[in-house]
Amino acid sequence: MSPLFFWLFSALMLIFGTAVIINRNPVASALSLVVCFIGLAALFVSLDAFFLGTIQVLVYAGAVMVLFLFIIMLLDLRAEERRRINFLAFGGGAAVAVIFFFQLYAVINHLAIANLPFPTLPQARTDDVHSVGLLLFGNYNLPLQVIGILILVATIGVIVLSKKELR
Amino acid sequence: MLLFLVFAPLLAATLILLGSPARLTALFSAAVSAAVTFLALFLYRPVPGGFQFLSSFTVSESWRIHFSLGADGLSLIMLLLAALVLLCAVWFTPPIEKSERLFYVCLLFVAAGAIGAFASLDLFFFYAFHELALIPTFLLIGIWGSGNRSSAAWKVTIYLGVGSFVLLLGLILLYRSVPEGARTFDLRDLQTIAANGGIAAPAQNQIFLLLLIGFGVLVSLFPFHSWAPEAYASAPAPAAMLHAGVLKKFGLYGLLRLALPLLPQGAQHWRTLVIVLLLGNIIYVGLATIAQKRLDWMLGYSSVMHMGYIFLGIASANLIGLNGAAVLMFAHGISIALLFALAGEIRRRTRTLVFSDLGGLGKLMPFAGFAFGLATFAAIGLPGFANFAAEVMVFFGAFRVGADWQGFHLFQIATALALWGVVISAVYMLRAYRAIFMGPPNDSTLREWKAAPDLTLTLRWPVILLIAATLIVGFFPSSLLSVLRPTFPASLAANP
Amino acid sequence: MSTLPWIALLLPLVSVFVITIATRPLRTISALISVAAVLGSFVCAAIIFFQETSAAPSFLWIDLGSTFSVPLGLALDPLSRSMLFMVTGVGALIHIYSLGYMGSDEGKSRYFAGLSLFMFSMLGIVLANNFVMMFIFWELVGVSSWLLIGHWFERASAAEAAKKAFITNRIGDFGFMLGILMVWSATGSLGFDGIATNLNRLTSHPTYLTIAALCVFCGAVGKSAQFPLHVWLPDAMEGPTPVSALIHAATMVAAGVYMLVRVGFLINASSTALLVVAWIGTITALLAALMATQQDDIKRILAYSTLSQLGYMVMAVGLASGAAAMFHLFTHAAFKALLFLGSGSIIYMLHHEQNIWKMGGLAKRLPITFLTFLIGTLALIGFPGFSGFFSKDAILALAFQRSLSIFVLGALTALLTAFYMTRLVIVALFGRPRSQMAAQSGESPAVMTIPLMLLAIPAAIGGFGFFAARFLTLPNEKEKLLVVPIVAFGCLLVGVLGAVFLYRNRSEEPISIPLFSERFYLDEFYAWLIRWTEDLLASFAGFVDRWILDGAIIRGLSGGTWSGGFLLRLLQVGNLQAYGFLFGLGVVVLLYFTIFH
Amino acid sequence: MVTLGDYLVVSGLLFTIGFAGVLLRRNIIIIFMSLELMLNGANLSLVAFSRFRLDSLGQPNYHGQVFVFFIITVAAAEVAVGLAIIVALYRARRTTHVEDINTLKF
Amino acid sequence: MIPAPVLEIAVLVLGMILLLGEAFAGESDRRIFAIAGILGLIAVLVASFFLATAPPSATQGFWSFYSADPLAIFFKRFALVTTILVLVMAIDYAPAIQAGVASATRQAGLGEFFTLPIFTCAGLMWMASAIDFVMIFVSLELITISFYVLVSFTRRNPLTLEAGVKYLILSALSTGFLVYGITWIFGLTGETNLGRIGVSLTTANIDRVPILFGFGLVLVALSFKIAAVPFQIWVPDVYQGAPTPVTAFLSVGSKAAGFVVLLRVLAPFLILPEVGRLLVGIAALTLIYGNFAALPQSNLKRLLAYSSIAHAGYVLVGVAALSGTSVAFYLVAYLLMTLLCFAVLVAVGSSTGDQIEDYAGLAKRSPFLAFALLIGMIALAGVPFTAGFLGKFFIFDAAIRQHQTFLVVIGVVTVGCGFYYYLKVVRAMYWLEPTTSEPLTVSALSRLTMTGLIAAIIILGVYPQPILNALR
Repeated sequence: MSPLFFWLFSALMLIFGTAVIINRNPVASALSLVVCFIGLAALFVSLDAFFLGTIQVLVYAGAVMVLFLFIIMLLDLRAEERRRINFLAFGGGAAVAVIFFFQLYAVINHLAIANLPFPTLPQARTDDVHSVGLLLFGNYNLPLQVIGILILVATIGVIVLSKKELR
Repeated sequence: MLLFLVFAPLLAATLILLGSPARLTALFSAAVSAAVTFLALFLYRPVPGGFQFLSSFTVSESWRIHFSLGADGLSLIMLLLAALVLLCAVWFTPPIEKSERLFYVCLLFVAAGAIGAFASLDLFFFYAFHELALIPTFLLIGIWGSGNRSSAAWKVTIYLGVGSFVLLLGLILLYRSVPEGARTFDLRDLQTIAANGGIAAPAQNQIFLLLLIGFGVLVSLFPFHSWAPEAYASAPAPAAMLHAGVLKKFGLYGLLRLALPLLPQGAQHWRTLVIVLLLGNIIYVGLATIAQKRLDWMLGYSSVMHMGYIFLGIASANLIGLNGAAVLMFAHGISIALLFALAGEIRRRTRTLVFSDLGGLGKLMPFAGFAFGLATFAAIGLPGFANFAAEVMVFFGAFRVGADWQGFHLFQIATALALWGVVISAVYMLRAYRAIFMGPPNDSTLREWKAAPDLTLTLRWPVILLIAATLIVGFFPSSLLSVLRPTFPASLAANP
Repeated sequence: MSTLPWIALLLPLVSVFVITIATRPLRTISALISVAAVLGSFVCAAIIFFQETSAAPSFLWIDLGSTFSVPLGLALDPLSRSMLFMVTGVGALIHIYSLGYMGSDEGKSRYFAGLSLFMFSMLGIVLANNFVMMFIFWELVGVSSWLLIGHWFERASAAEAAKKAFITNRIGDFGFMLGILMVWSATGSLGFDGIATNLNRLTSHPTYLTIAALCVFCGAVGKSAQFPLHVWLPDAMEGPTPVSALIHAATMVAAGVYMLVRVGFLINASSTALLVVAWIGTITALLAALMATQQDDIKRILAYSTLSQLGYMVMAVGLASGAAAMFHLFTHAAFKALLFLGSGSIIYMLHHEQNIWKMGGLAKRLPITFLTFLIGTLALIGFPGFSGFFSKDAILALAFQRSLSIFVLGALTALLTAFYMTRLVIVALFGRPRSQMAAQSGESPAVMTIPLMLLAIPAAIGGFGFFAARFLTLPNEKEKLLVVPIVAFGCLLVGVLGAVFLYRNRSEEPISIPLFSERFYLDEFYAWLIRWTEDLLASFAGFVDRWILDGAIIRGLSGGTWSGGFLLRLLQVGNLQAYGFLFGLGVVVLLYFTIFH
Repeated sequence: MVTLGDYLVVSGLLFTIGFAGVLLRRNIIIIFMSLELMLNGANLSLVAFSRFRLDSLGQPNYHGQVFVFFIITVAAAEVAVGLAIIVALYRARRTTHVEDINTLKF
Repeated sequence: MIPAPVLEIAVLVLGMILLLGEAFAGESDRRIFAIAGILGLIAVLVASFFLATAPPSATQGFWSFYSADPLAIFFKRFALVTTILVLVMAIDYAPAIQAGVASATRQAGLGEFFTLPIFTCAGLMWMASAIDFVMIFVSLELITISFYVLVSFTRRNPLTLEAGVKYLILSALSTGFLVYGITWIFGLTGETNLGRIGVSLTTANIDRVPILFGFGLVLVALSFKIAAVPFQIWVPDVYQGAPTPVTAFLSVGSKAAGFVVLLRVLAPFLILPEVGRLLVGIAALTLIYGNFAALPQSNLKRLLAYSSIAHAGYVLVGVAALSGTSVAFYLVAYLLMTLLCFAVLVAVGSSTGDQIEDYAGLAKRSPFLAFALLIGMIALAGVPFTAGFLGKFFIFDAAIRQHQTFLVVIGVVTVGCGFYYYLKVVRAMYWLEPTTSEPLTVSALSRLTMTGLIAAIIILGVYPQPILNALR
């Protein structure tokens, strides 16, 4: 695992993540988000989580972001016209975010295992798709069923909420 | 029997809600209640050995809450007071224009709360029953009140609500102060435990303070009294009668029933505080009473002031003082109910209770004047009325505490000041009587009051009933004292 | 054991109840019931007096076992028996007199109920054998006096006077009750006998004893209208005249003196207390006499003379002679009742005119009244041979022995008494009529004159030992001092002649001493005192309670809570971004307190 | 060598960026995207923990990865419903701007 | 004897049958589905009294996610009762739904509105049993997502949509923190099962700071669910904007589920002293905020929202005092009285309005509704002989037992505030004159339900033992 790989994709992810919240144009934000997710998928891969990396690309960068773009297009959202920035709100929000990060950073600093070097896996390691799948359908059967219901409910909800109005 | 007493008003209220004629039903139930109370009083055997007419149902095993009723002399006297005043209050209710049913229902609920509290042997229900009256009082003042009724209703409700939660904390602490396994809300068991020293002294101090504040708010102990004058001034007469006459005695009853027997050391510890506060009631509130310019406010303040005497009796914690306090509760209940009833009738006729607008009513309403005069005498503690007998006992009881040759100590000074309070109450009551009934009638208003006839014959009966009650007790205080004998243990006789 | 005393006591009470409950609308019947009751009591009293019954059953009024009990028992010693006889006798006469005087009054039933209540209370005081029982009736006397003074309650002055009388009495009662408590807590007894037995417990603590005795004396100061609580008595003349005669002259005000005599053993035990009592009596006697000289209202003059005579009695008590006090009490009762009824007769016939300057020449128009009134006056000023002479002489003789200054002031008072009474007689009864009514008046009806004549007898001869001794233990003077009657008679002559000289044929007041006519400005001073102490305190307390305790603190708390809620509510601005910010802030703060605090 | 701390810091930064987006942006759709960033920041931490904290057999702790799977699924469903609501809002109000939806307050 | 997990399955099956039926129902009256749903849920409720004893929790597999202990069973029933009552309300609310869901046919949308709560109910029931963070997460999200839909259901109403969006964003935000918090806890302990987390917290030598960090973030999300300060900020707006039955569901079901999870999550973490302190702080703030901010309210629905925050405060006092019984009892009382109030709100609000002044003279227009609301209000205020009082009684007792003097003092003060704002409604109903004299009609079912609720409030206020026994 090369540090270069890590830092590269980290930077990619963070830069485009920042772009998401900086861009004035929603389309640009959405596209930045796609890139960000791809960077994230790469980091998953760097952690030997190939299955999740794939899912990340397929579900997030693929399906979810398409949905976002689709909606943005549907609503025909252009770049936001400049509104007066409420500096108080902006400053407050930024301050909260920064403080939160420093708290987080302090916690990580405090963490004994933070300096854990990258452990090597034994040669006889199982395939991660296999392992995750086994767990998912075996041990995690109940949550999986619940997720199924969740998706059913979401489906119904989306239908109810966006059924066309007839006048 | 007690079950019947507790549930009769509730039953009547339900019937009224279901459509039976309101006044008739209320009157009937009140009359039956009064009759049953007399029967109970008659059947009661004043022998030592606790409560009689017992009945008990378990409500919560894990908390040892039982719905248990029972009465001894003290509770019987309070029940008698409640029944009498309820009867008179219902009787005295003028025709109600809006929501007549609701009015009687509220009245009956207030009474049921008082009766239930006095008959309960379980602290939980003792407390809960008192609270039963809270919302009806709010409605009574709010809907049918006069003057600044809105503010009065809020104040009394929130004040009493908070006060009773303080009381609740005290009761919970009391419950918790007993070692695990013996915990109970049953008064009798708690008495046994307390008698065996089951409640530690520091805990007693804590609990007594909470109970004092909680009960104090309910009884309008200085400085927690400011709800009372306004509430009584605004309340419709029957509500004021019931509340000031009966319900307010709950707090004092609680102190007599709980605080003293269960927490003797706590009572000892806070004695000085109690004395200071009760003198606040007698002197400070007494003076404030003099300053009042309206009858309703004045009566409200006077009812606050008189609580000081009862507290004095309780604080003295000896046989004389406690008996005095108990009789005074009864006496004051009757007299203040009578005063509020008459004030309400006067207000109905003259549309004002401001002293400077009134005068010479004695000519127009001789019976009202006569009755008010008797009530005035009762209120200022003249012989012949129950108040006198009770106050005498209170004074004797209090004066004796810690008396020696060196001079006046706490209780002696308190008694002297309380005696001065008698002068104060004479001043304001007589000023009021002078302003309302005596002197030349005010010409401009007299014309309007031509339509102010004296009390009708129907209304005279409850007045006579109340007067008779206070006179009988005043002439023969032993009638109550003999009933009370088992309540206060003879061991108190040894108290200084 | 005899129930007769109880019957005597309770008959008037029965009358009260009967009148109040049943016969209120039937005025004449009410009056007759009341008269019957008092006559009944009088008969009983007479039997008791002559048969010397000495015991009556007693009851426990309050019974708390061994701890505390208040008995209702009757004391039937010579003192109370003769007092009983006197009170019922005078009372009966005045009841009868009232039949005439109040004949057409609207509130006759109420009046007679009040009289009966008064008789009941007064008899109770006389018969009480313990402090609490005495206090009970003591208070009841106050009530009945309130009722009777305020009989004509539509009159503002009557209403005020009634209130004043009651409250002033209450102030005295405050001390009385305190004294009772002190005595009780020391001796453990309420009954007079018990206290007397245990008196040694008190005498060993002289300060305590003095204070207790003086507290008890406070009661008498109020009831017997001694300085400084005397102000109610003159005002009490607003009541109907028979009332003034009965209670503000003959009996009720005497209750204070009677009580002092009853508990004489207590006061005698403390020399300081005795001194105070004597001086209070002396001051009262003198001040009242001075005030009387400048009054124009016939009843007020008599009222001040009553004050003055009460001062003599208290003085006698203070000089440790209950017998002398009682002697004067008895003679005074007779002649003062006589005087008041006489003045009532005048007032009645003059259609309630009370100003002596509007009278004149009445001696011819009301001969019986005049004669009896004259007898009363002579008795009052202590003309030798008349009853007042003997009793006043007894007191002055005492004073002469004990304290010369008191004696001098007492003699001065006697002089003044002669002066103002002569003034009254000359102005009101002699000379020429100075008003229409005075000129046309006739004699009162027989129902009023007969009591006058009956009362004139004891007023005239009551002082002679052969008569008085039947009723009283007369004070036995060790050595007859000739100087005392001589000085007294000298004073009398000076007073009478001075008045004759000044007032003969006058139609208006020749001298004006505002200090006296305005009663030393004491009423004004009290009004001022009350305004600046009690009323001020009351307004202050009322203000604090309404605006500070309730207004500022209670309402402030509730208002503060409400405003707090209002401010908190403003957090809910509706903007999602603000919500996000608050959420984030919440997270940061929560983490801070979780981890870093 | 890349340590667990590095991963945690990076994922924390991603989470914070998302958080900041929620706090700072006023377009609801972008806020919604930022929420996705936050979830993904959490996911990265989870995977990192699962990779760095091997189980007794020396295998990655796959439980963490399963959790990530659940999170992704839930997020997808949430996005679907959320976008439906936003669309409905836009239809009713013609706006996706948070400052325009403040009728409910106080 | 029925195994516990069958209950959820039964509820799900019921929901699906109704959903399918709805699809083929054509133009028939959709209220029949609500009735069917109610009956079905009642059947499940009855069945819940005949459960087989559950096996002890396992280290893996089904029983490591799912617990059927008394607490779980209790809150399953709680969820069922809530849902039944919400459905009853929903029937009365149908006209407003029809007006709010613009669609082709009159009945459109109703079927979904009646069936979604059933799925939510299943989520609530799972949540009651969840003993693993993964399970907690998925069932919580099931509930949340169904509430997204329900809150914005009447999408023609801009207020509803506004509420929906606010709920969506803030809820998603809290989900983010939940996930991140779970991540940290997982990272430190390597476990998601609460029992095993507890074990590793006691045995292993673990960094306390990161654990607390994770716990804090989880607490953020749970506080959001139970509407505890400082994460209560969404409550008033969302409660006011959402369709009334949904508000009721949200304020009872969602909150109760949040408390169950809180109780379960707290159990392993209580060995950390900071946790107790934190809870006390949150409870105090919640009490103060909820009660104080309710004082100036003039909208009844919003008032109930603040009151819901306030009651969360009381329950948190119970939580901080570690008294599961008192928490459970309080929640039951809260269920009864809140749903009673909302039931009246549905009956009155749809025709008159939600402002308190709209309730002026209700006693004249409909004595029954006024009485019902009176009982509801005084129960919420904590007047004896109502379940609300006993709830407060047990809570205060627990707090006193734990010597939480501070909380007790605040509790007493806030009870005073409560008297004010609850009685404000009573005042409107009884003192003030009605603006219209138009009488209100109440459907028989609602009347029956309200009567039942009133009876339950009073019976539990006198005889609490059934609830106390159920938690043994």
